[in-house]
Amino acid sequence: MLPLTLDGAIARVRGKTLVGPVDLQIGATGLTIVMGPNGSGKTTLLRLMHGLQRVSAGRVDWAVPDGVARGRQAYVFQSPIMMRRKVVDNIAYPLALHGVPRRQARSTAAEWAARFGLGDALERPAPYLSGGEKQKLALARALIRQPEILFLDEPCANLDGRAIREIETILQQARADGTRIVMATHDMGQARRLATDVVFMYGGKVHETAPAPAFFKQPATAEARAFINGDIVE
Amino acid sequence: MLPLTLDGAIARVRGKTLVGPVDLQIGATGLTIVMGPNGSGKTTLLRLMHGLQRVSAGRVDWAVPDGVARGRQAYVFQSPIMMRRKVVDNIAYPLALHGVPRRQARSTAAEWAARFGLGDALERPAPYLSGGEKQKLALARALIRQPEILFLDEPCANLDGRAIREIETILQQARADGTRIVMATHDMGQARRLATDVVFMYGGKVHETAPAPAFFKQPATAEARAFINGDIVE
Amino acid sequence: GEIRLAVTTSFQNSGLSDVLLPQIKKDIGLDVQLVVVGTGQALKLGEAGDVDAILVHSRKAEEAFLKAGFGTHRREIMYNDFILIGPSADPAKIAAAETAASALQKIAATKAPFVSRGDDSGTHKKELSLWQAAGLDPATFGSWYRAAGAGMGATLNVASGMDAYVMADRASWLNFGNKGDLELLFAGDPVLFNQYAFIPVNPQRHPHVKTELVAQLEDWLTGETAAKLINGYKINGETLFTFNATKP
Amino acid sequence: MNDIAQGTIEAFRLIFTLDPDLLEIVGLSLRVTVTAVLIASLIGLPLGAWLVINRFRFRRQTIAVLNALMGLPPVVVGLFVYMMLSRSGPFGVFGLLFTPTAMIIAQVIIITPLIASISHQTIRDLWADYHDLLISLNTSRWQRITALLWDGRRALLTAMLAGFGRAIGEVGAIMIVGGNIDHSTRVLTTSIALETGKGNFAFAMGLGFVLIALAVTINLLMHSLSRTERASVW
Amino acid sequence: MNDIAQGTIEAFRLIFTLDPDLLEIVGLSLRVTVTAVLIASLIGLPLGAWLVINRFRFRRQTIAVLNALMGLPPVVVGLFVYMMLSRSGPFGVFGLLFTPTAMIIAQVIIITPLIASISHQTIRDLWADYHDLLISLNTSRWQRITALLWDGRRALLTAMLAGFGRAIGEVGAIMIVGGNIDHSTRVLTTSIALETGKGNFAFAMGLGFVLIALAVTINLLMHSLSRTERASVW
Ligand SMILES: Nc1ncnc2c1ncn2[C@@H]1O[C@H](COP(=O)(O)OP(=O)(O)OP(=O)(O)O)[C@@H](O)[C@H]1O
Ligand SMILES: Nc1ncnc2c1ncn2[C@@H]1O[C@H](COP(=O)(O)OP(=O)(O)OP(=O)(O)O)[C@@H](O)[C@H]1O
Ligand SMILES: [Mg+2]
Ligand SMILES: [Mg+2]
Ligand SMILES: O=S(=O)([O-])[O-]
Repeated sequence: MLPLTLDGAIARVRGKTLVGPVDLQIGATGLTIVMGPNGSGKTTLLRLMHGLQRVSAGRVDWAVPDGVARGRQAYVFQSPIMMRRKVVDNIAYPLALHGVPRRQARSTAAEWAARFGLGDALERPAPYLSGGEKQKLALARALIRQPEILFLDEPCANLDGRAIREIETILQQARADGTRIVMATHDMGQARRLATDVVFMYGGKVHETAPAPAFFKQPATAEARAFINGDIVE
Repeated sequence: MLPLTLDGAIARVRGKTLVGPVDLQIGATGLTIVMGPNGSGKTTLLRLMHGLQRVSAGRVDWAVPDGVARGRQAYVFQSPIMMRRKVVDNIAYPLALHGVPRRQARSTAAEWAARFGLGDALERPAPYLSGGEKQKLALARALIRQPEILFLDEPCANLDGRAIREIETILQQARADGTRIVMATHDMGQARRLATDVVFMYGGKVHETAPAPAFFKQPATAEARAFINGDIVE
Repeated sequence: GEIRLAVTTSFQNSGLSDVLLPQIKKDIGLDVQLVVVGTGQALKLGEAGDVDAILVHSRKAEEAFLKAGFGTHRREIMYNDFILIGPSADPAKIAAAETAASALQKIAATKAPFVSRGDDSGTHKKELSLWQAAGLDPATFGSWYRAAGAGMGATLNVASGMDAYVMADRASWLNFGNKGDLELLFAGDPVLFNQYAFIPVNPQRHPHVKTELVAQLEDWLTGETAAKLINGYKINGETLFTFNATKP
Repeated sequence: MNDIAQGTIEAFRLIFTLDPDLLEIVGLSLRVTVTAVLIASLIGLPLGAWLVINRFRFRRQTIAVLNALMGLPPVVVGLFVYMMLSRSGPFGVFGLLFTPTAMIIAQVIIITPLIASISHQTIRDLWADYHDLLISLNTSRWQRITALLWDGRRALLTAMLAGFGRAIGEVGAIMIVGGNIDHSTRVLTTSIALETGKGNFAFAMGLGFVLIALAVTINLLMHSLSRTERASVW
Repeated sequence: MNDIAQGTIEAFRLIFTLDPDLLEIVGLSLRVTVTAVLIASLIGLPLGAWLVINRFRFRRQTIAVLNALMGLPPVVVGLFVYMMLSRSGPFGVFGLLFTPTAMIIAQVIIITPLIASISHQTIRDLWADYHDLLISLNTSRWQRITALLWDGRRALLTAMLAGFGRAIGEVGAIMIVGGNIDHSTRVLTTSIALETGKGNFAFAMGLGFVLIALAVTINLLMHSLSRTERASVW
């Protein structure tokens, strides 16, 4: 279904342009990290690609028909969305949607929960989880579908050091198994560890795109340089 | 109103102990960082101190009557709570509660918003802010009351590098002005930069407390050691 | 001034009030506010002093009302008559009956559906007395006898919906719009006479009632203008009411 | 006043002597109303959800009209159903007029907009939570509706109970289409109207108290059932 | 059937000839109902909010009873108000029986539980969002109630409109306490009942259509007003 091509894509809400115009291609392989200051449009860009944000102008195209593409993606939201169900039922939900019998869906979900350190929480109502546990649930729920492309919006923001490491391993594994990953993060260390290429957002526009090594060594723009150093970006 | 003394304090929900028993004293000065793996009870501990979580057993006592203490605290939640109002009205709300006239409350709120980089967002509905902008709003709303003690639950999780630095400066400033800060974070760098002392949570209990330098140099327990190294804590 | 008069649904449905009230207003400047309720409720309203007078057609209940001291006196104003209505096919052949009693006997014999008011109103009480006169007891009837428990209009609607026999006062029937397949089949037996009477509420019990105005109204209702209007009131060319008030 | 006292006594007498006429009337009231509520819920609940998840041209207007239909005057509904079911009406051949079925039809028409409207409002808030997730998971319309109805089921109970309340207390419509025929279509409300017309205020009040007691009992029952459920499922 | 067509024609005739009797009746209907809705909202909305924010011993039971009271049979309410206002009742001296005031009182009793109940449900969801924040800000009860009512105002409109619908279509109670006196207490619903009793179905239907048109207009009006508001305030 890849590459994903954005061609002059603009996200506009009530007359206000949030992001764009964006020209960008997400190729078939790699792990793209989206970086940029708060409010620069990372979330909006990911939502635009995933089809959650309406394209006000320009185009967002998959290599396959849209309907096909929609079924093969997964998305982890910046603030995890918990269904008012038990943890196991939350994780099993995408399987249930695909008609997997309840018993089997639940047992698969239990395995995934265990991989993300939620093994003890299976029967607890998801809305009562701790912040980090919610992020883990969201990750498990996204990965259980074994999507071809996975969008992650700061998925490790509330995780402890060990969990971050474990999840990075799982993500590397998924990538090795052929899942294309596009991820927004503020964690510079994580970006360095995972990225093959970087999209740097600034003021609602894609300000710079580059392969990761080049970006981290020598960003092309002053803004990206300042950003990497944690300086004031103006 | 300090010290705050927890004496065998337990938080129990529907028969399940989330945190405790906790014996802990938060002295008059310093900046306490609460650390620990996901689900170890950091949030619950902070809520217990702030009075948001009912004390099921034991005691949580201020040096002043509870009623007085309640008015002098502020809390920044792990997932920021946005009132369905404009940004400026969100930040002005605590002032409005204290009977500050609307016009004055809004202008003070505008100043605080600017300090947190929300100067452009004043008239936007708060629920539509980006993840990082929401956290900034929550911080501004908490600090505008100039509380004597400020609880922060991973307030920088979604912030970019520059914002983190700026907010750390604001927090140091507040501390210099006499605000006692208790903060949960997963960001080891931030903990090192800010902490005067550390509370390490593990499995719903306070596992270790220590002055910051000692804790980061040589944690007393194996679990804290593993945690600092991002190792598997078991 | 204005006074309140409790009347029964059959009186209101006749449409006579639309003729009388404007004339009363013109002649003696009185606003008569009609409170239209069931017979029992009308008597209750008088009893409680919530209206200044009542106009009903249920002699026994009226006498009990007076006896208990709720009213000052009873003044007969006019009468009309009850009629038997039924499906135009007339399966019980009551159109050929000699008397009301025999008509009812025919209905009972064929067990053709019959709808009763079933609400203890003046009309209902009359109907029960007719069954008794025919030597029959509705309590023993089967499901062909249906007690609707409703006002005259609602009961006629039920009868029209079920193609059933029903007893009504002539005025209600003539003014009734939802006739469906129903027809007037039997009338004219003197036992079907339906007397309306006016009873002022007793000011000794309820000092606030407007006795003066009520007296004016009573005078007017028993006077010549009223006589002319009542006797002259026609629907489809038929006279409905006969004025029979006597000068005091 | 006195009638109220007498009414209370009358109510107790009726209930404790298990007056057979009363039992018949109460039984029919319940049968008609419960059936109507079930049918109306089957239509109204999904309709409410459907209106939430679909964006179409005259959506706001449709919702406004639905809200307005909450105020369908019962007498008009009664008349309408009467005309439909009357011998000379289009459904006359079924001979439904003056049967409990006719009363059920009238009640369904009256309470479906109410149930749909309250359910719409309830579901709307849940959809605000779930929207991104369910869109992201590429759910079909029907899957969205079922997820929302299922996870909102406890709140939807209020919608059903509101419908029940409205239906069991209704008199204008069922008087017209049921005819209040003794031993056939007489229910509590029509009996109350009848006794009121007869001037038997105490007896009418007594029946009224029975009706209110019935409604309160059913509500308490449903609430405690749904609470039990909360403890076990969650 | 034919009556329905004739009713439609009748409705148009009534509206377009501005029949003065109709105008008087519509005017009174609106006056009575709008007044009743305002009074009931003044009681019901804060009551609903109050029930949300307070935890007391028989809270659930109170809410269940409130829900049950949504089903207060109008005839019983009518009877009750009649007994209170009757000359031989406790408030007889005020001479309110058979006046619009009496009708307002009856409608207020009927719709207050409905408004309180729907408002309770609406506010409950908002409170789930706001709870932690408002507790943390040490708000008084009254401050909580006002914040919830204000921020939930658009949703609360549904509660008020439901009350309006119920009240404008109600006939059982106002027939008893108003008496349906021509040029004094005759409103749309009582006129419809009257015409139905005369078997004038077409005319009754015509009035019914007028009533429904009225309700739809008011709902559209309120919805578009509240939408305007959304654009400007937010
Ligand atoms: N209301 C509740 N009901 C049941 N369990 C709860 C509830 N609230 C919290 N928990 C559980 O209590 C434990 C401690 O939660 P808490 O939120 O305090 O963790 P935390 O240390 O803040 O974690 P994180 O770093 O992920 O935010 C978690 O396992 C959580 O699932
Ligand atoms: N629905 C909306 N209406 C108005 N403005 C919006 C809306 N959604 C987002 N915005 C604004 O658009 C800008 C980009 O938002 P976005 O969430 O994409 O930022 P981000 O890069 O993800 O930020 P963060 O790092 O804080 O998550 C922000 O300034 C935000 O306030
Ligand atoms: Mg974002
Ligand atoms: Mg936490
Ligand atoms: O006048 S009646 O109450 O019999 O209609």
